[in-house]
Amino acid sequence: MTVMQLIFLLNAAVTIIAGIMMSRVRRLLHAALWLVLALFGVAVTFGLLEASFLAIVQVVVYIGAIAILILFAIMLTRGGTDDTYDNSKRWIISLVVALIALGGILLALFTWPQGQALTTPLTAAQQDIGAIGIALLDPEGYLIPFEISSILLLAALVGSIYVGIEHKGEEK
Amino acid sequence: MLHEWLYLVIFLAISMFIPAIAIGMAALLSPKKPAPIKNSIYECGIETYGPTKIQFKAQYYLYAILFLVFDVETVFLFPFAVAYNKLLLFAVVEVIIFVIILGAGLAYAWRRGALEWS
Amino acid sequence: MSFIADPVSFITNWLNSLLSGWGIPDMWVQFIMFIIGAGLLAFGAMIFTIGLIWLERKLGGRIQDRIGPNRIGPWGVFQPIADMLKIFTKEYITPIGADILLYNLAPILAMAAVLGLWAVIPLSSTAYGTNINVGALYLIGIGAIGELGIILAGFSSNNKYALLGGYRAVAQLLSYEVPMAITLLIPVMFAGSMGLNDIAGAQKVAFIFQAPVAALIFFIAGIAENGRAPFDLMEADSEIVAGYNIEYSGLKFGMYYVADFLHAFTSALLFATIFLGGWRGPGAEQYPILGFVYLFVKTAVVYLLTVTIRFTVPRLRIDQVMAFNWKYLTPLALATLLVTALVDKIAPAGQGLLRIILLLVANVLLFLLADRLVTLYRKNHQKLRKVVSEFRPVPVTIRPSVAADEPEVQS
Amino acid sequence: MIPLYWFLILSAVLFSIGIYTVITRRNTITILMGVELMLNTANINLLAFWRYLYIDTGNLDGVIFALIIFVAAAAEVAVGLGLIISAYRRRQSVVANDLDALKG
Repeated sequence: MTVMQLIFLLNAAVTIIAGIMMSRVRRLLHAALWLVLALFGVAVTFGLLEASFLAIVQVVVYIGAIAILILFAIMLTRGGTDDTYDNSKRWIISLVVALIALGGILLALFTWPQGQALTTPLTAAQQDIGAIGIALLDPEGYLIPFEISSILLLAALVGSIYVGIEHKGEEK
Repeated sequence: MLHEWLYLVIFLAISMFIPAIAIGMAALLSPKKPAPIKNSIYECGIETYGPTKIQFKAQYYLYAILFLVFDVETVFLFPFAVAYNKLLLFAVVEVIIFVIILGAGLAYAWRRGALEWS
Repeated sequence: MSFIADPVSFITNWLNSLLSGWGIPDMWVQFIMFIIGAGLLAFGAMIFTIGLIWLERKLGGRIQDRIGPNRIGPWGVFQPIADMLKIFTKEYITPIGADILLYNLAPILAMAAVLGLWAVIPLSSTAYGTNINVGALYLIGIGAIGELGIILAGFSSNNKYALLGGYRAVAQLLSYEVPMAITLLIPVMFAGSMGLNDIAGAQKVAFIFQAPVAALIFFIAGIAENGRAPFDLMEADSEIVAGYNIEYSGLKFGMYYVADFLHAFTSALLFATIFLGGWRGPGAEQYPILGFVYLFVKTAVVYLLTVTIRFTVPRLRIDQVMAFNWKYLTPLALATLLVTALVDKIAPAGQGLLRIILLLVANVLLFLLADRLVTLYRKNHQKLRKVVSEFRPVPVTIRPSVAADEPEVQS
Repeated sequence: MIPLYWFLILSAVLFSIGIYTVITRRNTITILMGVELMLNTANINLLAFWRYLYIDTGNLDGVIFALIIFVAAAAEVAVGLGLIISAYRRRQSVVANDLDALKG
């Protein structure tokens, strides 16, 4: 077992535990913070994949913006909306569904020969972030997704402001 | 590459460790005499009243949304900035279109009064 | 490499050979070196803050026509040390109903977010933590951790003023991160890399001459990120008592205090690195020790400027702060980015003088245009301005009402 | 070195946790959090496949797809939370079971 594998296993354990805590913990605020930890674990996983740009983007966008937005929303809805999940058999059903999904994916995974693939460390050229920029702005590359993502962001901005702003005359 | 990340992780760990150690040491040195009045919540010298989790304006939330959108936009522009010296004028025009589309969002927010702190 | 020219590399090499000589495997040598380097840098930054606190208090005193600390030691230089000793022995008061774990985690996160910035700042051409290829984004990402520290402090203290202060602080920090990130794009564009050492190294001519508007926006946003006057309404005593850290005592409060002072200096350091050329200067490449001197002088100038601003400018209202960011700084930053990208692409290639003059002219024109637009905007909103600035006689009430003393909770 | 399937197993486990969260929780905000986690696992997969199978082709599909997923996630959170807050303002609840205005 190499150091890399050890780091991966540690990180995976932290991420999975954070995810489980997120799904089980009752106080909404704590659930959001466990989500932050899980997202950080995913960022470290990106780092282990040597996708440095995406690792830092994960921190900037998910932890810096999305998690903060979720925390704001939790407090805006008074935070008193802590989740007490049903005492019914619902959680058992969900567990079964989740385990079936997991089993299916794992089954598919282990019967797939390329899963054993290994790789070599990246060269400097392969880590160049400029390559992403060139590809994004290349008309034969990803120019259309690039511009469409801006339109998607515009739509999200307009939509959420329209929904989120307090309209005059609306009942409290 | 991974060495740089390792350094960052170590640095962050240490920069969390040092304050934690300092706080822990101070906990050993400092007196511990809790009392109900001393530990009660500060409220301008009067007894605390009402729930702590008061309702806030949606304004904070609107700013957070604006931030989210512009954050993602900036993230998209960073690869462009790194590759800038290798790009042609055409790419700059594309970026201008990209930014103007989002600028329209800011203009909309302005017109709707989402930027007003009322 | 001689010791005097480049002490950092010299000591690093010496330690490296020493550890290798003891028969430690190379990988572990590097690991130990990382820990030593990071520990020294982080610890040094924290100790350095003690000096900063004295300097700022003394300067603040002089600016405000006071003496400032003068009791302990010559000119009161040991005052912060005495304060530190005192705060070490102060009792921790944990408010009832606080969320213990988060309550204790918050100051650590706030401190770590400031110290973490030092990992990527190049102190000289050879002495830098790491020249990671996403350095500029790392600066933004680490800011997120600081916001988390503030929001946790607000949420876990079980106090409405803390919650309000946390909200305000985070709203302000989030808002000012936008123009900051956008203006960071411009140095990255010129340097063609996000590594801060590459950015510093690329400045044959300091970037402030090529992008003065961007530098100005970055400077203002830096002050706002720091939460200092005139943007210090996150700790406005008269409105929300003391902000998110109201329920903290002892060294836990001290952490916020130290983080605040250190952040002010770190902002100046970042500005000097990104826009003033960092360690660059005559002879800095051959003798890296000169890089320290250049960087320190540049940083000191910027830092003293922020301190002067802090002690001379009155506090803005929260609506003014937000409007200034979203209606002025952000559009201006976007326009600067686009104009700079366009002009730089049209201008003849190379680091020629013509290119710099073109960029400078474009920036000045842009700034004048922005100024003109603001004037027009204010003319259109003349009525509003009149109401705000007009002298209004205060009606004298005979019996002062008791309710007027109560602070406004809804904000 | 780490084999590819380690990453895929991690993402599968996280994905199941996301599904579990979405089904058990009744609070809409937590449901959204579960969805975010699931989107993240998609990103892990995309990057892992790109890193292990397509790195030598010089093809950046994986990275760009992941970036677009970031945009989608950001848009989803912005609009989703906006709707939740709007619903909360009208009905004083964010629990999914209570938001049944469309029920016949």
